[in-house]
Amino acid sequence: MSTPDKLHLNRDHALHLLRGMLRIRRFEERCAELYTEEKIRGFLHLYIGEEAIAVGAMQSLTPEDAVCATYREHGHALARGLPMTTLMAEMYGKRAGCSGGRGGSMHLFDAASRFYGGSAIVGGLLPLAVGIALADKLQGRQRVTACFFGEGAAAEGAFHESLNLAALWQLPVLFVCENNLYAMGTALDRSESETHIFRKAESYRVPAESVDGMDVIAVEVAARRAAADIRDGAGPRFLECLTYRFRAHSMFDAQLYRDKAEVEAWKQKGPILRFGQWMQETGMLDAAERDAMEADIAAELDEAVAFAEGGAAEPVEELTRDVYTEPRS
Amino acid sequence: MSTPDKLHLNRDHALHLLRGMLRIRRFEERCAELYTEEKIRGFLHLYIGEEAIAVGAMQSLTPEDAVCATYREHGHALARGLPMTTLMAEMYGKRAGCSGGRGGSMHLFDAASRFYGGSAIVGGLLPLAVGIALADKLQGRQRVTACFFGEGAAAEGAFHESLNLAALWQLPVLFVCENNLYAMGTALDRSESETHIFRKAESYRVPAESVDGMDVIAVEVAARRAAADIRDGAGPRFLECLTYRFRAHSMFDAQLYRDKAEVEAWKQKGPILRFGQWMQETGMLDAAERDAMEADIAAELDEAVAFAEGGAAEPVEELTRDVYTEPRS
Amino acid sequence: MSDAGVEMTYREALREAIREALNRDPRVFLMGEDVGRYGGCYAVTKGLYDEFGPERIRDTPLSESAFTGAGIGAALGGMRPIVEIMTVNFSLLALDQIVNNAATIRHMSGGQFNVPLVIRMATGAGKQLAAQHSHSLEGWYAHVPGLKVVAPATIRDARGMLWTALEDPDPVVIFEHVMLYNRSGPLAADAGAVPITGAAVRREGTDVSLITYGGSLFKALEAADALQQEGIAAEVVDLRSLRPLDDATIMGSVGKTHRAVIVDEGWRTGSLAAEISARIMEQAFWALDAPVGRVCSAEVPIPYPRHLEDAALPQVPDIVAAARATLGR
Amino acid sequence: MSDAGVEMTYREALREAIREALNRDPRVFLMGEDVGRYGGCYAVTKGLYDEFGPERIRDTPLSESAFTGAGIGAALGGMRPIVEIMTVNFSLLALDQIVNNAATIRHMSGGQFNVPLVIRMATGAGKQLAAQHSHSLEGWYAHVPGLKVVAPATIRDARGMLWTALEDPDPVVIFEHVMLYNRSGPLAADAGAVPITGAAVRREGTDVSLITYGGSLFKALEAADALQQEGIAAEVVDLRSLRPLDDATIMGSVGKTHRAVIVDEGWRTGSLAAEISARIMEQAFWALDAPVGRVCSAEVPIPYPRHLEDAALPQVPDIVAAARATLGR
Ligand SMILES: Cc1ncc(C[n+]2csc(CCOP(=O)(O)OP(=O)(O)O)c2C)c(N)n1
Ligand SMILES: Cc1ncc(C[n+]2csc(CCOP(=O)(O)OP(=O)(O)O)c2C)c(N)n1
Ligand SMILES: [Mg+2]
Ligand SMILES: [Mg+2]
Repeated sequence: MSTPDKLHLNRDHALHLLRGMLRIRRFEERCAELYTEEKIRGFLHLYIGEEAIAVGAMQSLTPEDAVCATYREHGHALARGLPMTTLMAEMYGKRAGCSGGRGGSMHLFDAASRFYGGSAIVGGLLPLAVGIALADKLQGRQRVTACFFGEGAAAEGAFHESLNLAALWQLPVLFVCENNLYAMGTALDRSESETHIFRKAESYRVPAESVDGMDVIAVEVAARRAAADIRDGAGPRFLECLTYRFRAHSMFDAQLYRDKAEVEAWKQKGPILRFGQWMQETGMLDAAERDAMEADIAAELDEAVAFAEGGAAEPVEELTRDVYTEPRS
Repeated sequence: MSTPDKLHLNRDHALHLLRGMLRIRRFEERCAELYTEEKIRGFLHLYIGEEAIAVGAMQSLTPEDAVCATYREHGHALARGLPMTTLMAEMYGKRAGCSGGRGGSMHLFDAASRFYGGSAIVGGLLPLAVGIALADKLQGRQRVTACFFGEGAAAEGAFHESLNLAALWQLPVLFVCENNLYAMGTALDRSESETHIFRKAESYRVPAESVDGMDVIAVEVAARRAAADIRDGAGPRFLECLTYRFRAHSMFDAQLYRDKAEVEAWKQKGPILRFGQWMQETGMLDAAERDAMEADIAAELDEAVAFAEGGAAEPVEELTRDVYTEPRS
Repeated sequence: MSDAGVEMTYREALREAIREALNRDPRVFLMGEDVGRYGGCYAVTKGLYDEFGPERIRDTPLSESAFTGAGIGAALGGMRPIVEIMTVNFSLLALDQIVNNAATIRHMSGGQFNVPLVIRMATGAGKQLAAQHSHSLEGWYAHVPGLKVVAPATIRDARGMLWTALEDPDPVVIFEHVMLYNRSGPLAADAGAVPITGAAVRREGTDVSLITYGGSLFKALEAADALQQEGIAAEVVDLRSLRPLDDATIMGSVGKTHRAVIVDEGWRTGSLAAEISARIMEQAFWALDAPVGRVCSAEVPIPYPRHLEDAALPQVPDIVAAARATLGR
Repeated sequence: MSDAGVEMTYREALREAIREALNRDPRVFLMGEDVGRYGGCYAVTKGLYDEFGPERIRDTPLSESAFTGAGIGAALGGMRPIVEIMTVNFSLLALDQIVNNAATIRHMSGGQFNVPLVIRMATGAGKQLAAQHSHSLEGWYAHVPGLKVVAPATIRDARGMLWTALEDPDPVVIFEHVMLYNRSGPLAADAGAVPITGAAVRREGTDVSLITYGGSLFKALEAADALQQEGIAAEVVDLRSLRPLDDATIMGSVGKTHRAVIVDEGWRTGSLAAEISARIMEQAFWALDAPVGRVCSAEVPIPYPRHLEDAALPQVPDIVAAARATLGR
């Protein structure tokens, strides 16, 4: 773990980070259960194991910044500050969901926090992030657009075109590649001739670094540095965060493409496990406090589920609402 | 000029190269005239100034190899050995044209020489080249697929995806980037954050080099080396050939994006000018021989034009022929 | 529809067809995202990787444009590739290759080259996958000269059309509706190849023709059952081939029933259903006793919640109502 | 059509519209390949770069997917971008962004975000540009809920629709037929904004409705002249808006004439003409005295030679013949 910085870490912030990661973990676990109960449907991609990235990176952003993510974006939404209630309602497809129930798990949106969600086309939001950043730059706003995507997306043409545009026009984009070593069942070395994704970014002259994505502090430090540079007008920055997903790609997946030992080894490096242990070792957190945190989160989750359960469905008559902009009824 | 190799250059080969470049130059000049006469229509992209690349690179290929090119591909077709007659007939849209008159200047094809022509979608043939090479590899054939494209194509997603695939699967592709500094009116530094295209290739772990594209020998040497490696099963190779087009992008173009002095300076480095002078200096070619070569080519061109003029048009009744494979009438 | 024989799912029928092709012709190979180790996103290719190995069941990086283009190239190079694109929504990333290359090369080359490529992809809604995974764009492919387009709906067709498609010298696109994969039925032991150009009458009737294809076939058959109860004898036509359309079968049916309803999961405006209606207008107008009806998807990006997704898609009661309407009931 | 005023070309009218928009709203900017220094591939934007500078007349690298996506992002970020794609054939490279993002974000986000983006592109044949530059795919765009699609045919519409499109909160795609750019006509000094949702009757008539749009409008008007000579009074409807379609105007005309011919440069199968025919079937069947006819392009990738290109496209005699046929002559 990145000790030098951690020494300066105050306890409140450490608690904030741990809580941030735990909220995601528990949210995801509950989603998995709810999927089994058929309350949630469609595709459901869990962020379990990768929590340090969203939580760490989000620390570098202000409320005015923008966030683009993928279909594996519950964690980003939570870390960005979307309430658990409307998130869960979205999982249920309810009207009170953060996307009015229209999007579901893969399409979370929130105008208030400039959260552009939720794209299920791999690589599809990179061009958008470039454009959002262009709008900020043209309007003279000192904002950052953070764009999260998996290492699988790095093979798509959209990655290439977007990195070049962002670099050429020196746009304020923070690219965050969540390299969890697999794109569905395809291991990184079966999809990329160059497996160091940050080197790809360098080939566009985008300053890039590789970070331990299991270490929330390391991610935060790198993201803060990158965001500061971006805000200074230094153009885009790129972080490759090395991580691992502990569960299946989506809900159904026999995981024939990797062996159990590998998964177990990574679990031992889990971001919550390590950070929690470190906090306990350094005396920042005792067992009772940890239990209280868990209880808090459990209560928040229960409330979110109740909110979602109790939410109204969109009336069928409104099926074609919001295809075009119209006066809302 | 790349003297070490040139010392070993025998006169016949030098004459062959010069003639190859001259044939292209004269062909292109005649096409420009014929365009003004409205014998040729549509878009017409001339290769004048860039002849050393097609001629040099083609020396590394055997008849079994394959060639993919762009809309600026008359030179490649000639260097590949397509007869001037059927090429010119294609410019005229005549039935005897190398593409049956259907394609015109931008779509030259020839099955006999595995010339896959002629694509007018920038970057569009790179994936095809990868596939052709894959077919050769799967069938255990020691063949090379050479793929020519402009530096403008390097910004397209297809470039990125194709380079990665070729590298990942170690396919026998020779990528030849004709970097003439402009994509229509867009200067390289306005389109790429990294202006050394060969460095992009390296980011896929494709061995790459930058070559003086105005020096036919330098191109030939580099291409031979690359092709030999490819044939040895070493995977793809990449050449960036630095060059310049002396004329407008297509036939109409006010060229506001570059100044005359720049064009003039490059003309002084012209591949035919330099190589011709060098041959004269070294005593390989005297003025009379050069005149004879020109006369030969002029005769060949006259014959080609006569062939095209005299060719029959496709009957209108055959409009929808060759949309699907059917027994030919 | 009532073949006696072994019971299998649509998915298994497809797999058998692929297995047979691989065994039959060494030039056949399959490539696409996660077709290998993962077993295919819809598990169609499960087990084939172990059986045939990574060369013939070839996992690709996320690069729809390049691997589809590589399929075209491999076809040009003498192979018989089957390219799998996960869903039609993602195929938009490959559409340039399919429309501008696969569909044109034969024509542009004056018949010198043909592209014996098969592209398979999933289509359609019903799994709550929302607005980027649920569309039915096969009508677009049916618009393109140079392509053949099929949509097997039955186990028999799923089993029998692939081989015919692979034997075809031109590119064939096969659409598999996601709701069909789990359907099962008997397949005769001697069920052989199935032609890819003709429609089939799946149920005979005299009062109204229900014309449909793919996932909607079983809804149309159900509707026909319901109509039977009301004394209305509906004929059900399964188009099977979307390009070319089998006008003879369509007009034969309409000539008999004098009424028609087209059921198509595409969005209504600009749907394939429109084409069929227009053809009936042109070829059977004087035989019509009522205007031809269309039952299509509502004009909305498919929403996530079950009830809205259901409402967006053609359903049995809609078909029944449309059929009744043609009879003035 | 007969406004008195200053004479200008369609190209100039577009340029004036862009200039006005740039002057009127600081959020407006234009981006695309070679729109700046080069002046636009069809010279529409000539001079604007000098007037407005590189920020607002923004040259892009060859990356249709990324710069179109960036346009979407910039629209989300508060700008009013105009994205120029050189031709509809190349737009296939950006189609994923347009269909999966621009058209869905409003809906997927439950109405929180809208995309006030204008995309302009050239379409159509007639310049002997062959199979990769000549197609008319605007019907595809008209299929997509979430998009609005217009095809200005007159100088007045070219001048007046852009502003309306820019004021629209949703994405609007504008198709400019390549054969219109050089057409000229008078434009009233006070000609203002033009709505983008309604069709216009360009010529009144009682015997047959010729329904068309874009480049085919003038062919239809010529055909109407020719029909007049034979005593047939054709009404000419210019759709102007391809999505939404103006059913009231279409049915109004057909209700009066009882006969219709649709002229559409798209390939016949799956053309927009099919949709219009189907709608007339549904909404005006009982008013028809004859089946609705279609005059479309032949189902062939557009061939290069003039005579074959002409034969592939709808021509005046074809329209006249189809109109006559509806009258049984
Ligand atoms: C364009 C596109 N192609 C394919 C898919 C199917 N798909 C969904 S997720 C995924 C893997 C993506 O891997 P990666 O980018 O590494 O992200 P991760 O899931 O590992 O977070 C694939 C292939 C898709 N959604 N979009
Ligand atoms: C996908 C695509 N976008 C745009 C164009 C229009 N276009 C034709 S040539 C060209 C410039 C290409 O430049 P480069 O690749 O450097 O080749 P060069 O013409 O310099 O040989 C452009 C933009 C096209 N044909 N295809
Ligand atoms: Mg991954
Ligand atoms: Mg160039």
